[in-house]
Amino acid sequence: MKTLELGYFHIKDIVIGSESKIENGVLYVDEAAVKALVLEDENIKDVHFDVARPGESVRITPVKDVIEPRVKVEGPGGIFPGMISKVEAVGSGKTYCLKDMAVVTAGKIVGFQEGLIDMSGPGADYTPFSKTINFCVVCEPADFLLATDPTATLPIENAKKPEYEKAVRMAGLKVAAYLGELARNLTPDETETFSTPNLKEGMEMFPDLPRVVYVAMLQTQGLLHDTYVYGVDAKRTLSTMLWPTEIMDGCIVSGNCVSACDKNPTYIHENNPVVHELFKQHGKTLNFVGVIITNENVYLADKQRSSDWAAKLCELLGVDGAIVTQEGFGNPDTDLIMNTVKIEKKGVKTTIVTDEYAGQDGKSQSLADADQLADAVVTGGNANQVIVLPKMDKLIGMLDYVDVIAGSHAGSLREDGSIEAEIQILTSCNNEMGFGKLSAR
Amino acid sequence: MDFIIVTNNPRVRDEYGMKYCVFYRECSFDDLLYFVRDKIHKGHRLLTHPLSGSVKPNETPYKSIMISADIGRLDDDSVALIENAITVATSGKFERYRQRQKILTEEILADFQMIDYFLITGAIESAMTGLR
Amino acid sequence: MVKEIERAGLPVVHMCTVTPISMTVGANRIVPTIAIPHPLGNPALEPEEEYKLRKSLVAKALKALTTEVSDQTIFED
Amino acid sequence: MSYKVVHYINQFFANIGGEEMAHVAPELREGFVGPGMALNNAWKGEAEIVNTIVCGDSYFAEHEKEAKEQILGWVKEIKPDFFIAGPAFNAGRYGYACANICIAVQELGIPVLTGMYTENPGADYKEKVMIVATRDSAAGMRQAAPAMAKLAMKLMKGEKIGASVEEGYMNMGIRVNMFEKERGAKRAVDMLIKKLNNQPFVTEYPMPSFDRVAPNPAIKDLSKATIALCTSGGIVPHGNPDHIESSSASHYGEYDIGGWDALTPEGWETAHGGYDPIYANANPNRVLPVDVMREFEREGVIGKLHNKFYTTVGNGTAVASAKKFAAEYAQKLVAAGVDAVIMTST
Repeated sequence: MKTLELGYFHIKDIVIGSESKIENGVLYVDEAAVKALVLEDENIKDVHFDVARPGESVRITPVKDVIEPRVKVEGPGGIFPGMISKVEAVGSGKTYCLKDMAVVTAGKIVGFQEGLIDMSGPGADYTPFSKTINFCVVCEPADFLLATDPTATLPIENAKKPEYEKAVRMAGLKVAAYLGELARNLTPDETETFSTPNLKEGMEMFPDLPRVVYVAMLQTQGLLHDTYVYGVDAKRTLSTMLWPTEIMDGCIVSGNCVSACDKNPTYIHENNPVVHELFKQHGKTLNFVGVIITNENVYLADKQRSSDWAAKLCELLGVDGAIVTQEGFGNPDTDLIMNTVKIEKKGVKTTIVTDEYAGQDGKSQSLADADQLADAVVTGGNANQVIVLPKMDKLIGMLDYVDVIAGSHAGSLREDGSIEAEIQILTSCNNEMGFGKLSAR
Repeated sequence: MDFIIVTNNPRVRDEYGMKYCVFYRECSFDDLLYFVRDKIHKGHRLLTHPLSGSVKPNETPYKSIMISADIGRLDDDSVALIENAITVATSGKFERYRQRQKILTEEILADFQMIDYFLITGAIESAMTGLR
Repeated sequence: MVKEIERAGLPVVHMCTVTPISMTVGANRIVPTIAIPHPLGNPALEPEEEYKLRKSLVAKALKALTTEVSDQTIFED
Repeated sequence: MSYKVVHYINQFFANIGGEEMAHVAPELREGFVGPGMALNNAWKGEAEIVNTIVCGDSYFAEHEKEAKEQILGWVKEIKPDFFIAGPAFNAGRYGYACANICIAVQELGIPVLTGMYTENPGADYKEKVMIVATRDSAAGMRQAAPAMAKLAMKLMKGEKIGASVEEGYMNMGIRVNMFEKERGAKRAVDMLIKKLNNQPFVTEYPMPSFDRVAPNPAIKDLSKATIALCTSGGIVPHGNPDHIESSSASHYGEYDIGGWDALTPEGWETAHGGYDPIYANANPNRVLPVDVMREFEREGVIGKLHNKFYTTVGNGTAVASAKKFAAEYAQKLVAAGVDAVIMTST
């Protein structure tokens, strides 16, 4: 039996000042301390912090990652193992979470980067992070990353961009871990316990319930398309299994931000909605056996192997059902259909979660791949739907690139400050783990 | 696995042109897909997914696709993948990006080249370690 | 398209290189062909040989049209 | 000022009679008749049925052209803000009439709505005209009338129409975003539980469906049969006189091969953008085997090669239009007495 207790601290406000603490539901952040933490990395020249609250006329862009601060207070390992803490296996004991808030990393890495969070207005209905109080970490790259090579035809040397991507990714995790640490010796507002029996125990405890596994597909294609599991770049892994609670301790972190609408930021991994919904049914209508993680690589033989392994693990576990979730659009549709068809052919019933690119008129083919065996589909909606986002009073980050981010077009940024674009620019709005309520018919 | 990289990305040409078999063509995203399709019709197999990456068709002008060096029997899966990719890329739903390509700066073009370069780099690593 | 012809009441044979696609589009009588750019020919052959090849493929198609089928059938030889 | 509405119903709902009165010709009446009352009531004066058109179901089916002409004439005169037909429930010919008269009125630029049971043959037109899904019998009038009235009012006011499941109309083949009550993960778990328990569930995205048509009987005597060639390989006369587009073609080609013993590169080429054209252009018989068909004709293996062939470009891009083209030329082939077809694809 693997058991993890989560303790929740409901954060009502965030105040940036000269001391770090949590008091009466208010998170106070020592600006100098977090700044020093972020600037430990020489790739980051400067950083500034800001707070965005639900309902405010604030726009955050370009968003890189969203993270929920957590701290491991009991049990083996630490938060974000392999990235922040040492690589010891997590998922048991006790972990505290700062709820109703998030750390949002912003700042440009590549010129066409997207990801936009509006704290109010029509865009706020689509992104889940309009409902959290966001501690924004806006980074600027070090000068040497931007150094112009006079002999080069290109104005910016981008060979160093992977280093900078890593620096910003780690900055977010470090700040989240730092803020989480503030709760270590406090008493949470409420607690919730999640237990998973091992295979043998589960069979004995729930002999009559259908056994269900969750197959989480992780985006793993390259720079700005990567996901890390216990610090390993998941494109170099075989499909494997996790206890559901390991994910709650941050063993999966995101290095993804291209096509923001259907990428899974770290926050959504930590709060994986399928894991939570399966736990709600665990022992009642089904027996939640565990999580299979598999990747979405560029190389076709890798796709073949990974989907074979995902199906093989389902077969080995002898499960009755599987929920398959995706990350991204286009070639991941091929992985999704490969996984689903192979798992169905093992006699395991599947339900899948995806999103659609059906064109602005909704008339195009929604997915890049299809199969009749994928007969139970939940959709996160059509990412091509056009939306007009009114001007916000305050901007955190920069708007220079709104004209070139995915889903926008020349002239997206209008003179009055409003933006006409497709909803796919909104962070997590078409989430393919089923985090949101958006759908389509 | 002997492979050919078909690309319209100058960065891939510059970085890998001397190390691997690289077919560089100065052409559009769509034309690159058509070129690869003709290769597949001749019996090459696709080794990477033609829609790799989350950068949308037409959003980026660059694409690198890996195909088998050897020519064999027509590979049904490769045909289906490339036809689907062409259908998606030319369906019109990414049409607005085509307009946008005209306004891309040198810096952004360099970033698109870089992303594509990293996508194909991962595939090269896979191709170099596996025999099939 | 083959399906629409079949629906109109005419027996139809689909000569197609990628037979899975032919299955998907709902053809009932299928004859596999040589290659996508030259389904009924092979430029590598001498013209007379190529003509013979084409004739044998079309003969196969005619045979398919005279063969009763109850389900999707690929006429391999 | 309330919206002016014209309502279309059949002889049964106008209380003229059942099947025995289905032959009655269209008739224009003032105000509402029968089920129109329920619609009128639901609109509470915001809209009103000014006229009701009554037509026998058999009459419409057998004299569709005349019926449409007559009805469109009236509609043009009345100039209503809205046209509503039915609900037809499971009455097949009534459903067919409702859908088709709505399509015709819609072309005048007047918004329309009808309603029927999902398995009514008229529901085949759901992608062309908005159809509210009703129960399968008139017992469902109490639910159908308010549902239709509500959606009709939204259409009259030009309000944004939500997704099909929200508004109760049949899916028109267009993906429309909507917010569900539950998040996606819960919907997925609920759907899986139903699937595991063999209970019915509804997918949110039906995969493109591939229906099947049963094979036709084989040709008994080939030597007496007329065989036609068709291709999706885009073979056209040299110079492509009809400008068949290289992909997503908007029309198909019909060409005479009477007098051609074989296709020559001087006379023919491919317009297809879906493959390398050099082999087909060098010898078009590689795609459309006219040469060997002529030999089979001379040898008496086949009765006759049909003197026309039909050509499209089959990139799979425009499945719907390819289907339409084939359906159209298939009728021509049948009319010309063709017995069987060889279709070649590239």
